Amino acid sequence: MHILEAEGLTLRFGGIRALADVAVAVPKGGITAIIGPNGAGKTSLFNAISGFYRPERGTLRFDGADITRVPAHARAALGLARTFQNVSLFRGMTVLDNIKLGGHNRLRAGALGALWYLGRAAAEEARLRAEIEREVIDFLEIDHIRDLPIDALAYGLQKRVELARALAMQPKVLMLDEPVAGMNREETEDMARFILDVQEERGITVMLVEHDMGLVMDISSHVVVLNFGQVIASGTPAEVRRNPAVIAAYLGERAARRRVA
Amino acid sequence: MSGAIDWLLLAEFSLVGLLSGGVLALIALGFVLVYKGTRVINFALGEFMMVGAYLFWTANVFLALPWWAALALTLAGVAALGALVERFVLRPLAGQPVISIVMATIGLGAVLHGLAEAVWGGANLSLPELLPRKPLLLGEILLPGQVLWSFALAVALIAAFTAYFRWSKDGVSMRAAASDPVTAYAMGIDVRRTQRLTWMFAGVTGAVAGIIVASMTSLSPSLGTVALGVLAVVILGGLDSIAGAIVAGLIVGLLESLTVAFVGGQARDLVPYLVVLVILMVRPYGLFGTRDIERL
Amino acid sequence: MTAALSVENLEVVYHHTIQVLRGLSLEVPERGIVALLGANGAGKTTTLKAVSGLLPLENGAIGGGGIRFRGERIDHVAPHRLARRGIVHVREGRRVFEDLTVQENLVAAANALAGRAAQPDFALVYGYFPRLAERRRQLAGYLSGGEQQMLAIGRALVAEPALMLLDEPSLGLAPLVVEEIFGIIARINAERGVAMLLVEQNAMAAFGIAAYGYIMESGRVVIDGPTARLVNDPDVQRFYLGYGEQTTEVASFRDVKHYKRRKRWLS
Amino acid sequence: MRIGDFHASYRHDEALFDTRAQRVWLGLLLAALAAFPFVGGSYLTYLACLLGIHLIAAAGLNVMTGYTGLISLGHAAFMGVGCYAVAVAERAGIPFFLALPLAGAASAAIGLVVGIPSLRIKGLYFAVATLAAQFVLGFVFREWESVTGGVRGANVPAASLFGFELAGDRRVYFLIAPLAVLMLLGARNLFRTRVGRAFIAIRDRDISAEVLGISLFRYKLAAFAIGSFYAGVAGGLWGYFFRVATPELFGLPLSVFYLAAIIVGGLGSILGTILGATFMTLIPEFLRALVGWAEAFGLEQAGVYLAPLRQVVFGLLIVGFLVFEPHGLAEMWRRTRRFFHLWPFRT
Amino acid sequence: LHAGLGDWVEWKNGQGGIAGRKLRYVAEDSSYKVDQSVAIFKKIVAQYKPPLFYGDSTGWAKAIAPELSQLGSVLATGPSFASDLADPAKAPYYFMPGPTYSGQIEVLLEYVSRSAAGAAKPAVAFVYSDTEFGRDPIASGKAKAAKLGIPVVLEVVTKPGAVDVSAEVIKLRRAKPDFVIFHGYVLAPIPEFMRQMRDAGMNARGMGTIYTMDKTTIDQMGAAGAGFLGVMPYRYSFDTEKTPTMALIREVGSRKPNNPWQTTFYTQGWLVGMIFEQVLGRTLGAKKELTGPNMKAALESIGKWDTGGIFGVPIALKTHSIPVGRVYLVKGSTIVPNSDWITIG
Ligand SMILES: Nc1ncnc2c1ncn2[C@@H]1O[C@H](COP(=O)(O)OP(=O)(O)OP(=O)(O)O)[C@@H](O)[C@H]1O
Ligand SMILES: Nc1ncnc2c1ncn2[C@@H]1O[C@H](COP(=O)(O)OP(=O)(O)OP(=O)(O)O)[C@@H](O)[C@H]1O
Ligand SMILES: [Mg+2]
Ligand SMILES: [Mg+2]
Repeated sequence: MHILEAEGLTLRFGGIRALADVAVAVPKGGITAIIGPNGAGKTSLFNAISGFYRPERGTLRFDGADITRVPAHARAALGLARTFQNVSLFRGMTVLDNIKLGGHNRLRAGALGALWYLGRAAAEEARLRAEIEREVIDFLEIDHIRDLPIDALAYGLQKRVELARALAMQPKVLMLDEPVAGMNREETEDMARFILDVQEERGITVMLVEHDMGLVMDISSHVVVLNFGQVIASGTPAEVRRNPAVIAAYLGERAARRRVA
Repeated sequence: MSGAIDWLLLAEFSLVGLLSGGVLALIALGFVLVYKGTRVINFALGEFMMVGAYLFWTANVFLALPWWAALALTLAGVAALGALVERFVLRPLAGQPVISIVMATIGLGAVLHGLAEAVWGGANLSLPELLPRKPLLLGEILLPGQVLWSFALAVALIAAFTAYFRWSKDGVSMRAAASDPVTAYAMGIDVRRTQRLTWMFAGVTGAVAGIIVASMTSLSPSLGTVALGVLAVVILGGLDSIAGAIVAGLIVGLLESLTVAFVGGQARDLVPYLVVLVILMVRPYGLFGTRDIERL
Repeated sequence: MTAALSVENLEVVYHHTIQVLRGLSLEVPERGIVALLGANGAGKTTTLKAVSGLLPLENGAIGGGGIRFRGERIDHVAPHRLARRGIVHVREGRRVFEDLTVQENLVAAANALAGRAAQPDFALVYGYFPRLAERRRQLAGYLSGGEQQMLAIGRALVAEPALMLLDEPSLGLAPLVVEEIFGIIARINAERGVAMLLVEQNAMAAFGIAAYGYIMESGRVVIDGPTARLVNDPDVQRFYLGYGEQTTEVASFRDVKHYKRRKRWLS
Repeated sequence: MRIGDFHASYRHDEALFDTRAQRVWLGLLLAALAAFPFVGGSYLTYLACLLGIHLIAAAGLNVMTGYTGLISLGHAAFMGVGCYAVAVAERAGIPFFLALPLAGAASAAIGLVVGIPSLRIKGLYFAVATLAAQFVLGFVFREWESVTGGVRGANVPAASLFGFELAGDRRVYFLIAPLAVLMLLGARNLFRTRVGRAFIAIRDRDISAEVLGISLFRYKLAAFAIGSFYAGVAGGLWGYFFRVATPELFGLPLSVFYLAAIIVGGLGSILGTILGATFMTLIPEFLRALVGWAEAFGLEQAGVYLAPLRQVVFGLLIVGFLVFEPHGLAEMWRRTRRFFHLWPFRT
Repeated sequence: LHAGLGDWVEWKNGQGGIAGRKLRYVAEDSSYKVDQSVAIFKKIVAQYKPPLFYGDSTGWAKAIAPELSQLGSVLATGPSFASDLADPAKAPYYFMPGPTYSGQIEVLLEYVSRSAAGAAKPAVAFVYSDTEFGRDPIASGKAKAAKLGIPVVLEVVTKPGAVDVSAEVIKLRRAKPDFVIFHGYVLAPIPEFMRQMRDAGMNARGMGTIYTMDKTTIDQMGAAGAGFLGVMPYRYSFDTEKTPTMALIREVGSRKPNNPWQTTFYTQGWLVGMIFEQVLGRTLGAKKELTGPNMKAALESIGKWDTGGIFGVPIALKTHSIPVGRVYLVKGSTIVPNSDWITIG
């Protein structure tokens, strides 16, 4: 069963075709990796799915419903969460508030209630706080940095906070754009462990854009390869790795050969 | 009245309006230069204009120097002022949010305004005419001389600056420094120098505009308020587009003239602003402004 | 022979309060490539910023120790002067001038030649990176990640550096491009004799081209040595190369997930 | 000495005034506010009223500009809307406790309209666009004579409650001060909830906020509505206080005054709003004292230079603050406080 | 102004004060900001309890009007000649030291009307600023023109500091007025208007109101000012007709260095002092308290009062204003009377 299906997505910037008739089907509950050369359109695909870019053509189905015309913020409310290639945390807030922001759509307080902070507004804030502490902060082991401003965090921790914020959204599909870029082996292992837990224990479908082939090949169940905005291959990691087109456009001989499991 | 005369009137208003956009473009240029070099709107531009005009008055009227010597002195003076401002206000603020820097220029404006009033007094002074007044008669249509000449001056200055930014190495360095100062340093660009240069240019164009405006009206510490009205021109053209300044200047000049003609002087500021706002809704970075690259 | 770069007991503090480097020492020989590895937040970027003089621009300050370039102290030289003397920093995250074209980015970098007799040699850059030549008139902001990295390195080349500081050149790049860029870095080093200090997370790639390596942790160096020796160090193998317990093979990420390991070098 | 905060529950951790000491201080503060006009004398009461109005308006601007990042150069015009609204409401016989919310609502409604371009126009372009709002509203104040009295302005009758006229500074004080306290508290509360977080997220990076589920349309407009509601109430109070509404009162200089107040105080900080507005309200007093001394020391002409001097000092203070304390008075306060761990307020 | 009133107080105290009492003059600068000037007013009233107050702008006058009525102990005045301030019913404790702006326009229109030799009355155009100052007298001015049978061919509204007036001049050129009445400006953009009108070959005459007609301002106009006409309620300090008060003003004023002649403001300050003297003298003379109503009565009792030459005719303050003025002509570098004293309404 597919939780997310894209059909014929086409997106152009001036003369550049970022996406050309892209069709992707994401199986529910798995880890789907999107790989491809720089500028192939991976981030653009994520942007199109999360509603930040409006494709010229194509349809998007999510969890059985057509979401092609749904605005970005409403897609998030439906259960599409993501992290960003260039960390995009809110620097004016503490770590905790950043994570709380993920719970935004599950709260109901309006501006008036917020002004007086009485009754429901206060109660739901407290509930959200408890839930975040339990399910996100403890899980990702970031309790010690809760009250720090974002600027004080090392890059790896920032990425983890981004993941925390996305998890606080209680998503059905989690899209991770280069979650381990700039991390060394050890930190990558930590992140891999979180991603696997999210998928296996919480049943959240994961989509992953990543250039670390070690990670992609080890943890994903399904790989889609983009090049020049087009899908050039898809299948299991093992299939994709042997595909000559993928090797020529993306992997290169060395990476393809390395560590054949 | 017959239809024919109405057309003539319309043509006259339009032409005068278009041309008087020259002064607007000249002032707008001052805004654009600073924005291009530092990504800030210089709300003290009006006061730069005012100080420039006062310096010119002092040299030309008070000290009775010939106009070219007075002009040279004035330009040197405002360039120095620009450099000082860069050194003591803008440089320490590097890295602060834009709004803080904008506010600092507002504060700077107040300081210059106050100082000018303390030094030269609050009364109105008048400057001699610099631009030839001889009007040009096109049939029935009369084009005031100073309007024509200020238009020509604006076009010339704008062309010069466009070329400078596009092709000179300093111009490219200035743009690079504005785009990412830290990297610019790492590439061997003396960012302080480029920023100082930016503010010196701003002072110089401001002073030229100020002298022209003051010679058309009168010189008082509040001369600078005209600059605020020109912001409509600047955003219409695009904050960082030099060529946009002239095009938008023409458009707004035309709009103002037609507003005066058919609506009334009380709406003179308003109509252009509203039109600009509508255009901006369609083109959020003005007609020629570079759009920010927004990628996630 | 003096080293191209030598850093002795460097201490760096941000905002007068946050100490990041605590007595770091390292050396880059003339014409050599040296790799600098370390966890996130160890202070690698900070080290490079200290060398290239960018530190004060980010509210950091050198609190102790010294930096020498070809024997001369350079701790308090302004960054643009350092660039003009041949120390060029390719910053983390590419940092191209987005609203300048590719060609203008190179022209801007030619500022580093001020005071030198040399003329900027753009053809050289386009020779190493033919892809940039095709995109000469395009705004750099719209280049792909790999192209931007190429531009960043190309920009540094225009400056005819004696010492290049490269901060994670492989960050976010496709495997093929990483290979290509590392190849070019090695070529630049070999053909033009540029000394390089290379900060990298991709330890495998870094060890592939560097002769000597430093591994840092919390602001100081914990292991260093010729790369040939480092690749055989069991700790390096486990934490930087990803070898599994008891094996000399890279472990699968699936296998490492259920036990948590924390490496801490005692020093 | 307090070494750390220990909290029994998350709810407690989220409380605004969480220790007994803080509550005691708060009580004392309120008592002092209530006693002020009886102790302070008429001129100080006048100043306190003015400050109350400035506080409310500045808090509104800080919600828009400091927290949400929408730079507004038209705040004074929104105040004007509130002031005229009160004038009109009083003419229609509506009592002040309805007229003030109405003033806020009228201003908020207009704020919504002005806020719409913010969805497409960003940064400094938008700041200039709000300048258009300043000019347009000024134009309306001048030209819509039947309602605003045109350039001559409109008079505002005194607020009255059951026939008891709230005329004179001391009585108006008791209208202004409680409202100011309440509205500041409201603004503070806002940022403990999802609404406030959404605002800050939009300020920091609106496009990623949207992808995270925040409707830019709704929240940018909400920020405008709240900010201009505050301005409207402040404007209404202004009307009851000065009893007159003329177009030139609500011009660009006043907008700039508020911007200066929140920047000097600290953007995105309620404490900053309080400190900044207080500071800006007191500058003229300070200057007057300065000139007084100068004259006392025989500088007869000091008075003549007061006007330019005031400008220079105003400008220098702003520039100086930005250069030496870019995060505003609030940050200065926090730093001082770090020395005194004992201090009972949590920020 | 400050100088005028200050010098008067000094001089008067030198003469022994009013009814044996010394005067104290407290001054503060408000930089023409309404909230500032209101604040100053409140502070000075609270601190010194003065019987008389000289304030600044129209905005100030309006803002304190309710306060003033309520206080009932201060008599205030200011440089604003806005028509609705001169209304003893609405603003009982406010008066103005000259004719209202409407009055000034009426004087000009009277002059225009009288200047017509033949039957056809000359055409006028109004050019005024989009401010309260500018708009104040326009409606009544038009009514007056209609009454006198003077055609008003054009009305032009501009910003107060307008820079570019070429479009407006086009309109003026087409409308062909004989007189152009400027109001609501001090100086700019009047000279540019005049210059452009000359450039365009028009020979309409420009006319101005009190604050334009100060010598300093006229000097600034330079060549463009030649032939300019304007209404002025007071004599100039350099007036060739010698009068006692003007002589005194000249003498006191020129005690300061570099002060060969005095400005309109100076004269106005002096005049205000004299009116205050009358009010105080009359109130205290009648052995009454210095309360608002008493001072108001005293003020209104001033009639047929000879100012010693500031005005060419005796004046009254019944209406809380002084409806007198005459038209002056700019001739070379000086300003000469060009009409008799005209009393309005
Ligand atoms: N907002 C935009 N405006 C113009 N062009 C864009 C925009 N966003 C993306 N592009 C272009 O679309 C193409 C695809 O970009 P995208 O960011 O999707 O690549 P990617 O596959 O994520 O690459 P990388 O691996 O480097 O992150 C690129 O050529 C890029 O320059
Ligand atoms: N401008 C700054 N102000 C304050 N702290 C900073 C600043 N820059 C870096 N730091 C802090 O200094 C520490 C070292 O940072 P640095 O960027 O040098 O690490 P790094 O080794 O390059 O890490 P990474 O692998 O993430 O690039 C980090 O904890 C970081 O938070
Ligand atoms: Mg990408
Ligand atoms: Mg780094």
